[in-house]
Order: sequence, then C-alpha cells, then structure tokens
Amino acid sequence: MQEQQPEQYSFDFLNETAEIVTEAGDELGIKLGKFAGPLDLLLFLIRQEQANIFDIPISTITDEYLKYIRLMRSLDIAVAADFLVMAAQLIEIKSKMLLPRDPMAPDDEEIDDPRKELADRLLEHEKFKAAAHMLYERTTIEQAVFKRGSIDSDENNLEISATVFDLITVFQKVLARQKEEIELEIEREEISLAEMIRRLNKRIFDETEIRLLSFFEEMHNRRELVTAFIAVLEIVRTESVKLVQKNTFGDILLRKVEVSS
Amino acid sequence: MTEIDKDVESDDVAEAPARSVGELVAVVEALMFVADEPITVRALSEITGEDKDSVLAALEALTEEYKNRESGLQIREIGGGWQLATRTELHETIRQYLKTKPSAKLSLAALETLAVIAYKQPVTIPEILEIRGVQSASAIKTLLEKRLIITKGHKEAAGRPMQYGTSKDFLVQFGLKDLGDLPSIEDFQDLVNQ
Amino acid sequence: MTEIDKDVESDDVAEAPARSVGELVAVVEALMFVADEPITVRALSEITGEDKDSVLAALEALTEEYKNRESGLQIREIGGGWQLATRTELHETIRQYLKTKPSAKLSLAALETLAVIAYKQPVTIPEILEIRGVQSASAIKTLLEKRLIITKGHKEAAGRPMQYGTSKDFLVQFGLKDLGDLPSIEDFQDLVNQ
Repeated sequence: MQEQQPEQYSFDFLNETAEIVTEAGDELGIKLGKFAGPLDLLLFLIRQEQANIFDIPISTITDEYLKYIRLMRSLDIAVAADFLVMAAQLIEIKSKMLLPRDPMAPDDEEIDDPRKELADRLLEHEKFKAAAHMLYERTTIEQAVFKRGSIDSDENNLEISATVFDLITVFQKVLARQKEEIELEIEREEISLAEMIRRLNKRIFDETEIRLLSFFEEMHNRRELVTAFIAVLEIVRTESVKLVQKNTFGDILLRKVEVSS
Repeated sequence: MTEIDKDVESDDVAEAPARSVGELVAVVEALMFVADEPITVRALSEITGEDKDSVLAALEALTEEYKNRESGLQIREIGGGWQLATRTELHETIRQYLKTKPSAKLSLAALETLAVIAYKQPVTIPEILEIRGVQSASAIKTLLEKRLIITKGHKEAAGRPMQYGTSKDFLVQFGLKDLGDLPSIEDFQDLVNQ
Repeated sequence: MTEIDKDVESDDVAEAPARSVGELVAVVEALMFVADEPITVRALSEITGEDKDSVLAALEALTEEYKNRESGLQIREIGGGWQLATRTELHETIRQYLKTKPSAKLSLAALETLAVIAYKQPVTIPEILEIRGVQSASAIKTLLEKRLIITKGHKEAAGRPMQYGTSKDFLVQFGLKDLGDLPSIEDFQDLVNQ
C-alpha cells in the first residue's frame, strides 16, 4: 500500500451501480461506499470477474479488493475494521494457495482448498441477502392490509406496552438522570465558605444593597444555605456591611456602610 | 418494486370507475372499517367517485346483509355518518373480554418504577425515591394491582421499611425464564451508546 | 385486578353455554373486531366457554363466509392469532381515504440483520457478525426500538452474550402465521446458485 500514483480501477467507482443500495444514514460509519460490508464487496468483485464462488480466482480478487480499500483511503473514507480483517484473510488464503501441494496427499481437493471456508461464508451471506429481500417483499404486501380504525373500547394511548428493551432503556435513563443530579450536587457542595464570602462581597459591592431572603433562596441545598448563613455573619462582623430591617417583619437588607460618614 | 406510492398523487377523483355493485359494497365496508369515526355518505361518494344514491344503496344493502347473516357486527347510521360496530346483544361478552385482557401497558412513571425494582430488587420505597428522584407511591400501587411486583418482607434497617421485588407474572408478561434472563446494562452498552 | 393468571390455569371451561353454532360465529366475529391485536384461539375459547375445536371451526366458517360474499374485509391467521383486516386489493382507495403513505421501510442493513435473527434465533451479536461480515449494533438497536426483535436471555457460553429473537410484532408486520410460516432458508440456496 505504498505507491501513491493513480491506479487503474477495473470498475468505475463513481458510476457503477452495485446491487447494494443502502439508504440508512445511521450505518454510514460502517459502510464503505455502496458496499454494506466486506462480503458484499467480495461478491461484487467476484461477479464482476464473472467468476464462480466455488472457484474464486483468489489472486485477482485479492488485488482488486486491496485496490478498492486503497481507493477508499485516498478518498479519505475511513475504512472499517471489518474490511481490513477480510483483507488479511484474503492475503492469507492467497499465500496458502501459492504453497506447492503435497504430491503424496490424497486427491481430495474439497478438504484441502483454502478457499472453501470463504466460499461457504459467501454462500451463507447470499442466502440471507435473499431472505432479506423476501422480508422486504412481504412487508410491502403487508402494508396493503389495514387494521380497523380506533373504536371506543380501545385503551387510550397514554399507556405504553412495554418490552424488556423498554425496561433496560428506561432504567438506563433513570440512572443517567440520577448521576447528573449527583454530579450537580457535588459541584454545588464544593462552594467553600471563602468562596461564599467572596461572592457575597461582590454582590453587595455591585448592588449596594441586597435582600437577605432572596440571597438565601438562591442556595441549592441545605448545606449551601448553612454556608451562606455563616458567610453573612462573617461579613457583617468583619466588613463594612450592616444588616438593616426597616420595619418589623420587613425584608432584611444587607447594605454597604458609607465610609465617608 | 412498490407500486403503492402511485396513489398518493391522485387526490382528485378520476372518471367514475367501472365498478360493480358488489365491488362498491366491498369498498364501502372496508372504508367504514378503517375509519376512526362514522363516515358520511358524502365522503364515501367522494372517495369512490360514485354518486350518493349508489353509496346509500350500497350502505343499505350492507346493513341488510349483516342483519341477515346474524353477524356479530352491525352497520349503524349515527351522528350523520355510518359505522361498523359490534351488535348490542354481545356487549356483555365483549365487556368481559376487555376486562380480563392481560395488559402490560404502563405509564412512563410506572415503567420507570418497575425498571428500578426489577434491577435493584429487593428495594424499598425510599431507595426507589433516591434513584428516581421523584415519589413513586402511585406507580407502586399500580404495579401491585397489576401484580407485576410483590412485597418481599421488611428490610432490617431503621423503620423496617417494606421491600419490593418483581413477581412471577412479571416474568410471564415480559417473556423471561427467570431474572437472570434480564439483559444487563453491559449487554446494551454498545447498542445504546451509539 | 388483572386476571392474567386465569388463562394459565383454567384450561377446562365453565359450564358449556347453550349456544348455537351461528351464535358462536357471531361472538367470535365481534371479539376479533374489538381486539386491537390478533386474538388467539385459546383466548376466544376462554371467553366464550367453548372448546378450542368449536372456536376453530367457527373461525374457519367465518373466513369462508367473508371470502364467499366478496367482502371488503378478510379474516386472517397471523402472529399466532386471528384478525379482521381489509382485503389487499383495496389498498389504493383506503390509502387515499386515510391519506397515509406506506410507512418507512427498513434499511437494507436492518433487513439483513432481521433475516439472520429470524432464521438463526436465538442468536448473539457475534454470531450475526459472522454471517453478515459487518457490525450490526445500530441495526439491532433499530430493530429493538421498532419492536421487531426481543431479547431471549443470555447464552450459556463465555461472556454470556445476550441472545435475540423475533417478536410477535415481527410476525404481524411480515404477514406470518408463525415462524414455521417462513420459507426454509435452504430454499434460498437454489436462488443463489443460479
């Protein structure tokens, strides 16, 4: 995979209509061009060579396969691991084929053929592709059949009919929510007394006067509230700030003391 | 491959199709069946492209037919439209069926609570509150009523709170052999995180 | 409140009600109409108090009747139960009335994964990978969300991987009576070799 000069490809990548057309956006990451997977690419190459699955011209196919992967890389398309695994397998088969055959071995090609396992996999894959096509046709037909419209006795749709998958999905969401809350909690608890005093000072400096109650209401939990309360006591004791209550039961204000007076 | 798409465009009704009376009756029957509410003669006429008199005749023929063969269903003219419904005499049996119909249908709150109980059992109400962050009392009542959960004795802790776990019905309804059959978080990690 | 248990035990039925064959057919028809999913012979037998053979005979008589009178509806055996639905040929008119489009099709990747699961169930993700040659995680997630597949417990093997199989919804959406209704996978071999 070292040479960088443009290669001649025996098929036109941009204009070739392969049989595999996948519209699923969600699988883009694992799709290589039009090929859903390495087996699809192999089948395409074999068909292109008009070769037989039971007698794959492994050397040619391997070369084509590797070219395709190089092309992908040159186009900056991430080559999925599945394609690389297959590339390694092809190279391995190719090298096995190059080994001279043991002349003394029994004349049983079926067992010996290093391509057999691959051929079996390709056949199996083809079968399931045919099965997928059958399912596609069935669901198309099925969509021509309609169930009755809703009637009074149908339960209302607020309720969901649950499966095990719903259970685990919901449980994961609950755990995620709980984790988020705990993290928030931890974040909040990290507010030290010094930090609280600093914040309070800044507020009074900026606003001249603040309502004690609304300051306390900004706290997220009991612990923060306690810190805030101590901060107020501290600030009143040491700084030029005083607590003011204009009338009984009125709002208590924290006010900056005028230094000039 | 699919020829289904075709019909989407043709919203206006074409030239009156050469349709036999029997065919009109069949179409009217199917349309009443899929409609969510009583369907008017006018609507039927527009869709089928047949005049109102023919539609009305088809509806009347169908009504007679259902009556004559003593079907479990009947055609009713109601609220300015026509409707397919069950025959009044059978309501007792139908009510009985609807009542006993097993249902795994749950509200989201109940489903969440059930999930927590299934995965954390045995678990107490305060523990569920801790995990869900909200009160679960009515969800627990629902789940007990639906017999999806059962009590599992008191926890040996302060206040001896009641513990809950899933029932045998839970396994049956969710198609599980035993609790070990429940997928673990790890099983779905790869799927869900994508 | 839920009588889920009932149907598990009471295989034998209450006092046989004096009901004519015609009446049973009518009740069965009405129950099928009310049910919002295919209703099983067993459920019908429990509600009506008639034995399963009589119920089955009634269902078959009804199926014939709908066919003979060229109704716009049909009775189908599907997803392990029986269902009343519209006749296929009428889909254009019905779709025009409902103003619906055929629902989104599954991607090829999802269909392939579903095919492997349908034929190889219970099957694990690594086993699916072996056949498809590609990672199938997102396809599996889609299929789980669409409720076409369900988990089938853990495999007793290294790592105890989760196993998957098809759901009842799968049968219904693909028009299958049961899994035996699927064409044999070996039949596809001949197609491949051509």
